[in-house]
Amino acid sequence: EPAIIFDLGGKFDKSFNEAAFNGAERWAQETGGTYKELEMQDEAQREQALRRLAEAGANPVVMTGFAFGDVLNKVAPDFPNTKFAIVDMVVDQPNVKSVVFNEHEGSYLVGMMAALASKSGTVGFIGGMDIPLIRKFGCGYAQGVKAVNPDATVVLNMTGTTPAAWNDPVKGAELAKGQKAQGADVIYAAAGGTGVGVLQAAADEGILSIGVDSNQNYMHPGKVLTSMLKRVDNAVYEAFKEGENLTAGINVMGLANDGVGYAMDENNASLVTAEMQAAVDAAAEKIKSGELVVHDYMSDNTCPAATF
Amino acid sequence: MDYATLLQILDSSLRLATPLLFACLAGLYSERAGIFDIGLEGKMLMAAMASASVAFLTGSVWAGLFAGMLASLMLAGIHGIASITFRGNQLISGVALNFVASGITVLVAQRLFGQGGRTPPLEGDARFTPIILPLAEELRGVPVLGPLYAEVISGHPLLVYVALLAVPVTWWVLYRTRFGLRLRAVGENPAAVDTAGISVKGLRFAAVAITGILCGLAGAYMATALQAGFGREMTAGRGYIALAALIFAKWRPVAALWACLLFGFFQALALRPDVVEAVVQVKVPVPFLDALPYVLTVLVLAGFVGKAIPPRAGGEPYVKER
Amino acid sequence: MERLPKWADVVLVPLISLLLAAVIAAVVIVAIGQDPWEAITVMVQGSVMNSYGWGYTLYYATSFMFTGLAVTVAFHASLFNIGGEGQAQLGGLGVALCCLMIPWPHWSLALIGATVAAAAFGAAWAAVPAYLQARRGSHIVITTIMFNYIAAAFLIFMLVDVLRPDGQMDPATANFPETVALPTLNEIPVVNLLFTSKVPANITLFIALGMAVVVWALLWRTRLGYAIRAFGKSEAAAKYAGISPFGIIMVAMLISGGLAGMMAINNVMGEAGRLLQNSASGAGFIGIAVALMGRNHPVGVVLAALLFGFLFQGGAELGLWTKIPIEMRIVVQGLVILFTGALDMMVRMLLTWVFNLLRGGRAARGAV
Amino acid sequence: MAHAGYAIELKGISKAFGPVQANKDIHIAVPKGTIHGIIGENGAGKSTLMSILYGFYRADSGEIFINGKLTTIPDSQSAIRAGIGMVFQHFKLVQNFTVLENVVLGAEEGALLAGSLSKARKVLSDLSREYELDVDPDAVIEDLSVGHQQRVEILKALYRQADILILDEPTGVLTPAEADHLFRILKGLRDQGKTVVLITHKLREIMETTDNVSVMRRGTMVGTVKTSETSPEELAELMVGRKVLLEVEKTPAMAGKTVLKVEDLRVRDEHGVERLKGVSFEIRAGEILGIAGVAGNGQSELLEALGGIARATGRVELNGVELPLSGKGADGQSRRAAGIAHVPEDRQALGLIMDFTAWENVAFGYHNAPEYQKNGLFMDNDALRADTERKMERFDVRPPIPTLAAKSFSGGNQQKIVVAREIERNPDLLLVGQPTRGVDIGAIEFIHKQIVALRDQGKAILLVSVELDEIRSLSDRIAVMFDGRIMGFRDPETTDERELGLLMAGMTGKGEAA
Ligand SMILES: Nc1ncnc2c1ncn2[C@@H]1O[C@H](COP(=O)(O)OP(=O)(O)OP(=O)(O)O)[C@@H](O)[C@H]1O
Ligand SMILES: Nc1ncnc2c1ncn2[C@@H]1O[C@H](COP(=O)(O)OP(=O)(O)OP(=O)(O)O)[C@@H](O)[C@H]1O
Ligand SMILES: [Mg+2]
Ligand SMILES: [Mg+2]
Repeated sequence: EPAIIFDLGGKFDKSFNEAAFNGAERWAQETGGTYKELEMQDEAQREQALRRLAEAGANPVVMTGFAFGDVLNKVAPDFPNTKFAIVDMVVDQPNVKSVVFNEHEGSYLVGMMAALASKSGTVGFIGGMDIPLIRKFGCGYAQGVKAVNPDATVVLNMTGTTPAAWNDPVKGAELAKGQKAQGADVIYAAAGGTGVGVLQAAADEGILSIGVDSNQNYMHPGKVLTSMLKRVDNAVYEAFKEGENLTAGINVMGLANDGVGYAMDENNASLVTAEMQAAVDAAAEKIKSGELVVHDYMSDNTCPAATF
Repeated sequence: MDYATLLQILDSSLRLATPLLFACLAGLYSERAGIFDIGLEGKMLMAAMASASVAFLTGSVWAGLFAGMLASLMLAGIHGIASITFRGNQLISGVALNFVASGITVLVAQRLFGQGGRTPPLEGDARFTPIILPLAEELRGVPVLGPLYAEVISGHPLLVYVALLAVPVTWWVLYRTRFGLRLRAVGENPAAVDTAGISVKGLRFAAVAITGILCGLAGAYMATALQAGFGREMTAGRGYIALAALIFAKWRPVAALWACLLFGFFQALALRPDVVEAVVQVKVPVPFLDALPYVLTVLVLAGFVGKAIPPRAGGEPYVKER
Repeated sequence: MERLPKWADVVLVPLISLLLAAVIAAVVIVAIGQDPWEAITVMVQGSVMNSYGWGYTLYYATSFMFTGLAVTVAFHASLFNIGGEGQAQLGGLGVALCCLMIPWPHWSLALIGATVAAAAFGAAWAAVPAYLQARRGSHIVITTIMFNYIAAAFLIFMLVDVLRPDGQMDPATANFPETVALPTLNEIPVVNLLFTSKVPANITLFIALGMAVVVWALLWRTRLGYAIRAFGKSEAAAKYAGISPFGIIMVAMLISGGLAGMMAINNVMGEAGRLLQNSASGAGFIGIAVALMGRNHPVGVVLAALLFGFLFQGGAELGLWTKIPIEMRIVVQGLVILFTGALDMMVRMLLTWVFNLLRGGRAARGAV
Repeated sequence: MAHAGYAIELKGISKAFGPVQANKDIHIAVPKGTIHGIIGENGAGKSTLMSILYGFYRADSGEIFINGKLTTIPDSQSAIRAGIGMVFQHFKLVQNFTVLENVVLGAEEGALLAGSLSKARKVLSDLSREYELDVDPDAVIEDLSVGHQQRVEILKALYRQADILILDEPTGVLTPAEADHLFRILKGLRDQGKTVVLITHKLREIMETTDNVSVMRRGTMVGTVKTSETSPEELAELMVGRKVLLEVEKTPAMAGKTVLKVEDLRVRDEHGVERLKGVSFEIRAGEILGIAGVAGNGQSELLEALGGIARATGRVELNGVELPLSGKGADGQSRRAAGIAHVPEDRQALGLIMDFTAWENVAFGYHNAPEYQKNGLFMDNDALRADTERKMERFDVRPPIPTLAAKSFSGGNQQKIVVAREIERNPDLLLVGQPTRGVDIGAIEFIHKQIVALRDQGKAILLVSVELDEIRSLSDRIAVMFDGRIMGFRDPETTDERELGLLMAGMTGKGEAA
């Protein structure tokens, strides 16, 4: 029986963890299987959660979030017969599969979309916890914005420096209102559960927002420009499907293998014109083909299009 | 910092000060009557959960508001029974109820909605929406004051104005009515009230009930106005900040307003470290901004910023003696 | 009204309180549509029916012993230390600095150093509220609450801006060197016959038990303990006897803070092997419940800590194997504090009533 | 049959607190328009009876007639409605309220305050003119003297149109002048047709003020007599149940070298008010110096300063060695080490830890003493228990059980534990405050004997008591304190109550104010 552990923020964060949850659910529906799940409440529980699931015979054990990296490094050797999969982090152990995403690519696309939709020439980015991973989102986004409109202003804010930043909708809403006051009329939230507040505030204030990880367009129909899809669901689904035969190693998911993308559905159809979509799709093709390379912040901790 | 940024921060301060203000006034009634209440946090949380749940289920924010007050009243009732009827330790009772609320809100929300202790997002009539005050747009052009009026004063949900109104009302009740006189007396010397032929228990229960109602408003504001729904631990220590503000204000209603606005301002600043950095020219770590209200309260308690003398009978259960 | 016999007061009152808390918890479980019997089965299964469960139950109990003793010592001086959480977090900082900055040759030496550092940091964090209470009469309950928040903010600052190694994303210190890892129960001879697989409970358990004995001896066998208890009963009388209120408040709070801080050798050094944000995980608050439940006596505290260890581990199991959210354990914790700490009068009145009923019954039968 | 001429008539009132029968079948009748005294020893049940009348307690049985009408008084509100007002020994005033607010509290006119306050202001000014009850209606209570606070209490009752005014030990906290003023007020009230019930321990006040007097003993009413037809001796006998002879057998003092020398001792309270305003005296070995005075004139502060509880300034020498008065070495421990033992005025609040056992209390203050320690680290509880048993036997503490909690002993036996602890230390100087307050006659005799015996061993003793008789019979020299100063020293053999009384009221022997 496979198991999944959701990071702080919880499986119904409408975003990152929920994507993972959806993947697990899809597997359960398709196969009729059952799985164990666990939500983290605080930092100190991670190790116990991993050990408990492994000890109870769960296999594979999938976890979402970079924060598991350290404890997984410690726990994995103690359970050589159990397979683990971790999203967003590379853990170099023989029984661990590490899934990482090219979030900068997806963010680039929604950045373009933001710049195309913006009337003020100012767009916003609200990240969750201030870590290189989230800067990678922001950097990709800024590159996309600048690619469309080199004069555009990108207002960047991070919600916090601790995992609490993943689940602070109040702060998300206040930051969104602050960015609006600075002229932003499209805001990209890459902040897990905090994004709920961002999207809500943007809808309240009558500006556009961009969701992240899951398709969040439905949350405020007609007010969410698009969502940067990060197919954590696919990662979880795949891991569950592979089951006990999970292949260890690093799995990079990008535009080319549908690991990231942007969301189009009836909720945002009215917001995205055909020209906009065409421009974005063209860029996507270039990225897939390697013709266009989006700078990855985490490769050298710098960003050509924005300063953090 | 430009004027627009200032306005934006002030606007944000007011929004963030509102739950503090409700909770602070709530604590004021209770503590003025001699019942310490560190369970403001729990009551807010309970109210937030109840109001969001009911607002979602009925689609009416008013039903939600009512449910929030009811839930908060329930906890207040338990606190009253423990500390008034059974003369238990008020501090311990408050601590205990905070824990109970912290857990039970998640259990109930999980049971109702199965979303890991959240309520689904509220929409439309299930939320309080901003009210544009008369002439806000027309006056926007007036220099300095116009934008202040339009941005900061106008455009908040009803409950913000209710909270502001609650300050003069509280002052008036406390200092101009019979109930207020008795309330203040029972917090200072319950024996005086008792020998004057007034029920100490009755008064204290009344005070605790008002505390419940105001905490209910605080929680409902959090869940149905500031945000659109309930999430676990969403009050995030605001009950304690309100308590700090109450001490900072030395248990006086008008001072409570300023204290809450100040602490709201700190919270708003903590959201905008970039602005703080721009103003003071050094990078101030966010944790320092977060800790500011607590540090200030300690300084007040220490008597460095004026001595805070709590109501004299506060925390002591009233036992009839000759 | 007759008074309760002493044994009833000491044994029965906490048991009834616990029972009441359990009954209400069961009602809550039923109310959320779950089965309380299943809950208790899962809890027992996962926490005391196998060595893995015991490993965690004892691990948590160890932490709770420290924080429970901390609250107890302060209580005897009539001080309500709600600051155990912050003091424990600062203790963690002490342990982390001690383990990271000094190249210890062996864990045993590191343990001594870390214990001292943990106690010193915890005590230091308690010192300011203590001083403010002693010299300026600032209510220690409020100041310690404030210091919990200040501690949390301070730790975030330390972990994010100072101690986080380059390139690491989560706010935590680097891993401590292998040499300072404390032996867990499965690595200790003899005990490892019971614990065969890796468990988090470690040698700190014995330190905690030792501290319980030390606290008992301190309170009831030394002059200082005598002075602390006398002061706790009556400050005016203590002054008459020449016991310095300032001294006692400071000493009692320093000991209390030190004990709370010492908890960090269990979780930071013994388990995590690095300092994480929010490392105390609420153990500081559980100490209040443990002290109340244990009637402020070290023996009671040890027993109550075991009970809460069970509750904590069992609660985690609930979250894992049932549909009952893990928050159930916070509810139970709150209920226990409520009944043992705030509604004890009610419980006592209830018991007295029952006793009188029994006595009356007996007297009536005797008369016939 | 109830008599319409009685303001109050109680029939068969009984009240028990658990095993304590506080009131047993009490009958009393108070004629309208009189001042009626009630006397009795501590714990006789006076306050309980009045509390029943005021609706604080409910009697187990019995009937209450007010102005001839059967009345039930379940709470204070009913008592007030029946025209009863009460001035408690410990005032029931809200300290940070004004006089006006205190008067209005509970007797407001409507939901809003403004009307009540302005009405009260007017009524108050009428009342104060009528009865010599001047107080500033806008003064805050905590700024008023005790005497003025008491007037506020009386005003409160009058504002509620009380016809019957009960005062519980009103003079315990007053200076003689204030007491005189009070009695003038009470007589004025009587002359206006009000009825006054006055509870007091002081026979002199009874004789001077009341029309009738009832005597209570151990919860029963032993009799009511016309004041004009009785004498203090008769009342005392009624009160105690036998002829009282408050004479202590002692030989004349054989005073030796100076043990304690006090110069210009001053103490301020926590509000910064000077309570001890420069006191100087000496006590020699083998001498008892008695300090007489109305409570609250600095005696407590004197004991506290010497006992190391309060900070002081000035100069204090014990056996020629100066003692620090503040900072290090000015605490109770150092004083004990220097050879000063202290029986505090309030044994329950200071002298004992009520929740501790008897043996723990025997170590109280001496917990650092070497004989109670073993192997350097721990206290020797066995030795302590054995020592306690010895002391209990010598001082006839009943029951002689060292493991019993202090609170489980009767007041007299609690006092014996304290006295035993302090006297057995064989100090050079013994400070004794109110040694026999609330203690029965037998125990009083015993404690007095112990004090005299200690003196005869050549120790110095400072005795503070509000009981003039005790002071006069025990002391070798008497100092009278008033308003933080010593008004003069007198020889008990040559002085008399009148002279001491004048000094206690702040007058020197020749009648001029000090
Ligand atoms: N609330 C109570 N609970 C228990 N016992 C009480 C209570 N009130 C009074 N008693 C007991 O009833 C008896 C009478 O007390 P009461 O206060 O009436 O005496 P009193 O004559 O006023 O004494 P004093 O002169 O010391 O004021 C005492 O033995 C007292 O201990
Ligand atoms: N709370 C208690 N628990 C146990 N025993 C008690 C308690 N209170 C009083 N007693 C016992 O009851 C007896 C009577 O006590 P009480 O205080 O009524 O005596 P008393 O007549 O007032 O004596 P005294 O004149 O010495 O004050 C004492 O022997 C005392 O030990
Ligand atoms: Mg009395
Ligand atoms: Mg007695």
